[in-house]
Amino acid sequence: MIRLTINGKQRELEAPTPLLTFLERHGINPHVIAVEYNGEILRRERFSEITLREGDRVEIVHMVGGGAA
Amino acid sequence: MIRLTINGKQRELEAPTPLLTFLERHGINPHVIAVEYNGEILRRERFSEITLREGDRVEIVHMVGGGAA
Amino acid sequence: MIRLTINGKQRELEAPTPLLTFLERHGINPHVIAVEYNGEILRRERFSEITLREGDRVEIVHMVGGGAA
Amino acid sequence: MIRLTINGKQRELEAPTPLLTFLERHGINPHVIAVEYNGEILRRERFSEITLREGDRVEIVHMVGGGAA
Amino acid sequence: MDDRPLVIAGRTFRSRLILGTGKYRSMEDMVAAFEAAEVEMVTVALRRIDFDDPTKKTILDYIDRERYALLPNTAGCQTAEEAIRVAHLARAMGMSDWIKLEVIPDPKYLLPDPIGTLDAARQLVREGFVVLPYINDDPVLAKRLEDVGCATVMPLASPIGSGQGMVNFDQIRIIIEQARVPVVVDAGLGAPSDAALAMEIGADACLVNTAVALAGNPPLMARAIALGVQAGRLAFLAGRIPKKPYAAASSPLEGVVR
Amino acid sequence: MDDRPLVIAGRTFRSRLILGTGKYRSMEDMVAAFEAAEVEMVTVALRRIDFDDPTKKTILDYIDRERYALLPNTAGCQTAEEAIRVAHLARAMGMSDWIKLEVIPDPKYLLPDPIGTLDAARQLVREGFVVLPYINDDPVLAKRLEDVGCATVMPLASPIGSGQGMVNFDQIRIIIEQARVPVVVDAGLGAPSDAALAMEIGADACLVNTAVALAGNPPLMARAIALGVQAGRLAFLAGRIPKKPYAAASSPLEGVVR
Amino acid sequence: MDDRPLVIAGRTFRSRLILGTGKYRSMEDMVAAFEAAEVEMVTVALRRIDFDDPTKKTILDYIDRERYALLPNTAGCQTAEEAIRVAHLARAMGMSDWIKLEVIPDPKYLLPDPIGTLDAARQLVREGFVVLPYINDDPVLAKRLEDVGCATVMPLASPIGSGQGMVNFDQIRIIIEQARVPVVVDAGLGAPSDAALAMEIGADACLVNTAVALAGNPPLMARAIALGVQAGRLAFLAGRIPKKPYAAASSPLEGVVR
Amino acid sequence: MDDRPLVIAGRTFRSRLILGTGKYRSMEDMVAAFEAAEVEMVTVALRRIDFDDPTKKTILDYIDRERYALLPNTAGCQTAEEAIRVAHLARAMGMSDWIKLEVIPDPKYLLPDPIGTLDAARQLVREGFVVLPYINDDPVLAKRLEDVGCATVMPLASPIGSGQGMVNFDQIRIIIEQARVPVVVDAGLGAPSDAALAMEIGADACLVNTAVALAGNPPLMARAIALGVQAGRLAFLAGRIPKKPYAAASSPLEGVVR
Repeated sequence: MIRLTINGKQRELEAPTPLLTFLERHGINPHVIAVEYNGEILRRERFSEITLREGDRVEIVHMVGGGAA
Repeated sequence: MIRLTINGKQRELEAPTPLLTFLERHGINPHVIAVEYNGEILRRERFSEITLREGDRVEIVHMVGGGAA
Repeated sequence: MIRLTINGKQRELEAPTPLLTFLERHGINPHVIAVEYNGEILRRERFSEITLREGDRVEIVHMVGGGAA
Repeated sequence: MIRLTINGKQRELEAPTPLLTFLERHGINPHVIAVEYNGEILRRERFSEITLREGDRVEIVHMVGGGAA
Repeated sequence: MDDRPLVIAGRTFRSRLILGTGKYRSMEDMVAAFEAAEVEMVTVALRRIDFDDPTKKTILDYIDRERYALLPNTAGCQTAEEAIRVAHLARAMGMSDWIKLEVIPDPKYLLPDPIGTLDAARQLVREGFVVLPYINDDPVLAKRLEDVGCATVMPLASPIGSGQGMVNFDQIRIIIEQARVPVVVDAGLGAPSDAALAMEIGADACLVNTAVALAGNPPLMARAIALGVQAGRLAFLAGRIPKKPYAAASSPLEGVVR
Repeated sequence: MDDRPLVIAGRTFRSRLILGTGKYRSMEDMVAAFEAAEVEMVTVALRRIDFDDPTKKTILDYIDRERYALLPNTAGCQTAEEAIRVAHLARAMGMSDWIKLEVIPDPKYLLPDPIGTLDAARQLVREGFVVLPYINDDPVLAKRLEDVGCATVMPLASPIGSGQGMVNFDQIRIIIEQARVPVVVDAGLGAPSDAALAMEIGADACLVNTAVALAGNPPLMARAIALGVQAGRLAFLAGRIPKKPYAAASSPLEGVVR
Repeated sequence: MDDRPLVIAGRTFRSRLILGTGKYRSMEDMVAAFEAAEVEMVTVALRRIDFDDPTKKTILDYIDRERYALLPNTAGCQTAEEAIRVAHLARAMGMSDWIKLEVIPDPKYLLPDPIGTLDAARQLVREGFVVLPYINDDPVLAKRLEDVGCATVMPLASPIGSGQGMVNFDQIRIIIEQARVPVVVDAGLGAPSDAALAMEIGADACLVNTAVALAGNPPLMARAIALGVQAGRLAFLAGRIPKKPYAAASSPLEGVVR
Repeated sequence: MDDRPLVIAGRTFRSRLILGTGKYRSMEDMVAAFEAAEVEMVTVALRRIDFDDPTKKTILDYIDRERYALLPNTAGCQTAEEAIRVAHLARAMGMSDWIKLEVIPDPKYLLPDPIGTLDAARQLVREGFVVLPYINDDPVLAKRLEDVGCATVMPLASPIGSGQGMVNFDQIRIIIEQARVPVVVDAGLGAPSDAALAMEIGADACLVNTAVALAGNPPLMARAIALGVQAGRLAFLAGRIPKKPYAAASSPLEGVVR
């Protein structure tokens, strides 16, 4: 059981989990998101290298409707 | 008992009544009003000649606060 | 030699002249004008009945470019 | 004969000249001006210590009518 | 500075502000507003006495007629006939033969009827009334009212009581430019800036009611608007600068320390 | 009515109008304008003495400094550095450590540089100046200047000297709503109605130069604008009526003669 | 989207723009402008033939009457009598019994006479004309003209040829709100934004002349204004958002990266 | 007529309207609006995925990226640092290195911070972004942003979502006059007349969101505003008539029947 922060919320995973696995599990298409992993913004090629571990701080964002402000 | 119209309302008086008496009875100062008696607007000097009778149509107006419209 | 007023100007003609002749002489198409003859506005059918004579007052108008005023 | 720059203009003086003498000579009241002497803005008390010399760069300013810009 | 006073129908006024007497929360507020604004004329309306409650004091019990001239209006009249009848009643009171002529068929925007107003004005002038007609911002109508002998024209700045200010600025300016009688800007003025603007373009006076009566502090607002009228009048006399599309420094351009 | 006085950097002013000293046709006009407007502070600029004609009297020979506080400006400065230098020179005269900060790179519209103004303001405040920055109608910049310790913010109503009035009305209203320091509306005011409008929406004071100096009659216009400022202030305190889209009669609707 | 077409006096128009035919630099420009704007009706004036130069082509030689309906106006008439006479002459040509009624005594601002216009309208309607009166921004006059049977009312946005745009916005909006006949906004429109604004508040059509005829490129401006009319009409049908005093983000507030 | 197309950072656009993607009642409305307006670029925002409801479709499932270029914004960022971080995230998605830069500390009026915007712009340009900064109506700030290499400037017409239209008209005109990069008028446009006006004074494009998304009929309003943009652009190219204070008849003055 590991604890980490994803999009500002405390979350728990059974075990260290590859990022792509985590995304797949949530039905998220890696081609329409951006990931900041412990303060570093990842190029998509690097998603496969990343495994979510205890204490990680992760931002996973996508595009939404917006005009200004 | 006579019936007449004063300011658009049906009113009754015990008997024909001099205008000045009627005004006095209602505590109205004849110097701050205007009277239209059966369609004729009266100069104040003529108030004393007028007696309210059956079927008369009388308008008795005064000044009120007003600016426009 | 007769004198008459056409469109507010004194004009002279050798002799009494049919309206249509006058118009033709000036190259004016009777179908695009209106005529007021001695104060009476003529329907086009009546142009042929009219002869310009001494003292006549005639207005002959056409359409020009205009928008407002 | 010395050369110096006063208010952006080349000027000549017969000899090194005390600032107060220079001002007096031009009829300028030292209490309504400010002086920048070789890049340093002087407190008024120091005017008496200053002598204008060859090559000095001096700004001598006063107040004029002004509102904005 | 010496301004020529306002003269309407031969009567001279030092104050260029006329106040209405409607809508005040209290008669004390109203009187205090008159004093704060130092007005010389106030408008009043005519209404039937309510004989079911005739004892109520009339507005004349509060207004010092030595000090404030009364200008009766024909408020509530929708036709020339009604307005003429009310003018006759007002004159019969023996207080004034001046009449603020209002012929207003429209209940929502309270805009006057140009035709009925001209008809009533023509007759009332003939009968010797001093007629001050309330009109929309129509310069041609203003000239026609002047031509039939009205003492002033009173164009509306914006709808009565709206406080929208000088919405009709452009055509009121034309009315002023063409008028040979005093132009009193009436209705819709909401604040001193509105009154000042009217006076700056050459209006001879302003009439205000709601903006004072319903202000948080009526006497204070009355004073404020009176000052605005004065300010605008002085500016008109002083001659304002033209508006320029670009800037122009007010400090000298030469001698800048560089 | 009892208004709280204007306080800038701990100094109290009874007058809410500041006048500039530029562009007058004569010094006599200028002084008469000060008196007519009863101002307490006037702006001045710094310039090099012209040693080819040094005998000319300086403006200080005309301004009674017992009566009128001087507010030196940095007019003519295009960068923060230039403005800071001029501020230092102004303070060295020993008359004031107040500075009207102007950083204006644009010669055509004379609009200020928000970046240079903030940089200069930050440093001058650190050096103990009382800084009154001239700014465009930018509420966020106004807050930032307030946060670095400026004594006021002075947003421009419209381009300097243009007389266009309160063109930037909407954002100046936001600046006033958000400010915790006095807001002095500066530049472009052309007539009393403009000044009154600025005060009605809650401005603390107005600064005017060209509209007075180049008026047909400067002292009279000074008086007019001072009255406009007062009128607007009183109206702000009195509480104006809201603007309504429709009309509302000021005479009663009941009791009409029909 | 399916808009109901404009119907005036039973006649249907797909185009909501009417163009004037005056002031063009060339007849070719004029015709090209008609085509670019895809108009269906154009106004014309009546004038005396110049017998000192009668050979000059008339405007009818350039206008395809199969394609463009003619709307004769009474331009130049200062009284009801003159306007009625010109209307009779226009009808006598046998091209139309429609008349754009103009009674304009004022040469400087070219503002119409409400009284003369109503008198002439009443008679011309009685005589069977389809009357389209040109009026100032007077909602009560507009109702009266509607009541005597006018086919439209044509309020002026601002003085003819001034290009000032929708100066009379507020009262034109009232005219539209109260009208049961089509409202054609006439005079003073200078650009597509003016025409769009008129249509957005519910005007049924616009009439433009000077803004097209004297534009740098008349056909291009004709196209531009026609698009502006369409844009404004569609916006009226689509239902615009209300104006709000404050801001409201168009991007979501939650989920912001912090 | 042949207009040169809009070019931003070397990319050519036939459409001069950019639409936002926020606030639509449905994605279908949004897509229909894009089609009705024939836009080529739309703005989007970045937000955290909600892992408590991750299945919800993303906006990219609705937008045909072959047809519509994406312009990510930094909406929600209050500082330069936050905006730079969001720009990096946006670029990391590999869809665009363009960024609509918004640094907005003020939640009520959503006005941008000139200082933070310039700081962020300087760095993002250095990092190779195509930067389109959202700014207040400050011509000097606009020049500075241009000088640091921004691809456009995007001044706000009035507060975001307010629909107030071209409140900042005067200073936006100055920005346009001085700009050497395209000027895109952003925020506050409420109707076609607003967009047309912006284009008539020479704006290169308009950005609209709320006015379309919250219109009664979004696709119809999108079409209306697109027509307004076109109309204004054509009018700019055609050359409008100057505004005149007086009237000028469009019908000839000679030859009137009298």
